[in-house]
Amino acid sequence: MITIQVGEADFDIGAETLAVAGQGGGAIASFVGQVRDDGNLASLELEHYPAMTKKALRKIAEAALSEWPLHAVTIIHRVGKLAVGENIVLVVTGSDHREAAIESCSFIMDRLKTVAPFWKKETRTDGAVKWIEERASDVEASEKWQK
Amino acid sequence: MITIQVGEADFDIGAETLAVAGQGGGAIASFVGQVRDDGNLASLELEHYPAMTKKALRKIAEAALSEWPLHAVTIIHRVGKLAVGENIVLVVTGSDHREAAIESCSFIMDRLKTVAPFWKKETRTDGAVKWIEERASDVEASEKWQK
Amino acid sequence: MERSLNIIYFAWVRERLGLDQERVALGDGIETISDVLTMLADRGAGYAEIFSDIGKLRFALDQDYGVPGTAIESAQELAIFPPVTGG
Amino acid sequence: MERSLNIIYFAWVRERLGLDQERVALGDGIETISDVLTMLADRGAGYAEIFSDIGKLRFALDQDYGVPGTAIESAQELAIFPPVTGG
Repeated sequence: MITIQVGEADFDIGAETLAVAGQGGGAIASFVGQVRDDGNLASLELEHYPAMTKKALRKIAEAALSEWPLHAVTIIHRVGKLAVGENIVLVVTGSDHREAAIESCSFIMDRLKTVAPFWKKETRTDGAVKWIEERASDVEASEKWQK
Repeated sequence: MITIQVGEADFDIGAETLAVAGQGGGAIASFVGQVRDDGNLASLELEHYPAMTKKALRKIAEAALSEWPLHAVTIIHRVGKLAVGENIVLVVTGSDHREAAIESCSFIMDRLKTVAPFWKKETRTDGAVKWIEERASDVEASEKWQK
Repeated sequence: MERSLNIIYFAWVRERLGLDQERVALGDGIETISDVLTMLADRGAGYAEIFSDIGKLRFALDQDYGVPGTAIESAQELAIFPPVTGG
Repeated sequence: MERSLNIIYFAWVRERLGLDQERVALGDGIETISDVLTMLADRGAGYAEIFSDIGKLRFALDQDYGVPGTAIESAQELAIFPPVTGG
């Protein structure tokens, strides 16, 4: 079962994890990304491409399901203005096997970072505003799965 | 910060994840292992070596902290009699980087499976009782981190 | 009937253009994403600056990723944006 | 003063012995975990069956893993158990 959510609302990590667990298997991996306080970050604004976002996330989930024996995949990504410490993204995967759950969770995050149409704009505590640039390490992490 | 818990009590996945997130970083990985319903399993009984268990888990957490840049590691493992679908183990790791969080979570689970003094006895729906045997795949998974 | 295409911009592309979307007519010879970019760059300084350095841009045609050489064919929507940075 | 050691058993080792721990005196020449196992195996059929196939057993001396060759020295507790299966 694939669950995709994109919106301004926050998510409940425990509830989403248990929902995936409820689909069977006994191995559930999750990843949560939050707005990281790096000292002078005030807030983050997440823009996305509404007509494409869910479709792109679903494709990533389907790719994971075709590669690993999974019972369920949940991807939730927030958009809009987010303060330091707020949740941004949640990925949960459920399988009979821990390797499959953990690897597919890692795969989904790596692909999401380079394929899902989201853009982050950061506002610093001094008021400076900047669009975050693509990181080479994210591109490499995403490409390694295509080997 | 290292948090180790061993006991009969269940754990709250969401609360434990947020506690790790609260220690800083923005990348939180978790793994939950549950009693898997494989068709005719009635229950599982977890025995452990009380004087050694927490020490062994703490060593694994410390090894993870020395290998990856982590803000927090939580390992919770239940003992006693557990029904199908119940939580057994929770590992949560927090870092600035998703690779560090996910890899260290995977490392901790692999090491825990082969080093932490727990033993599982399963009771089948027909009443048959059997101690679970070590799996070669778990030994291999644990050894790969020593390369 | 004249072919037309809805172009939609995101992130700094949208901000620098001051425009989130526009409908453009596709003249003869405009067959690929690259052709559309050249057409946009020809509009003047602001556009030229953004659309001539295509290494910094990514594209989606009807919500599927494309490359400069991808043919427009009967697509209705071309999205132009910087590399994505979600997650 | 006679040396002694507390031996503690887990999982099927404990069940098959019907015993979760016992205190044993260490005679002269009992220096390693392997020596203790030989001494236990010599006790008779039930013990021999369990303690002679040491490939199926794991050991901890004062709560740290040891191997058959590990010296007992001044350790107080030897745990003998099957390979672990938690997680």
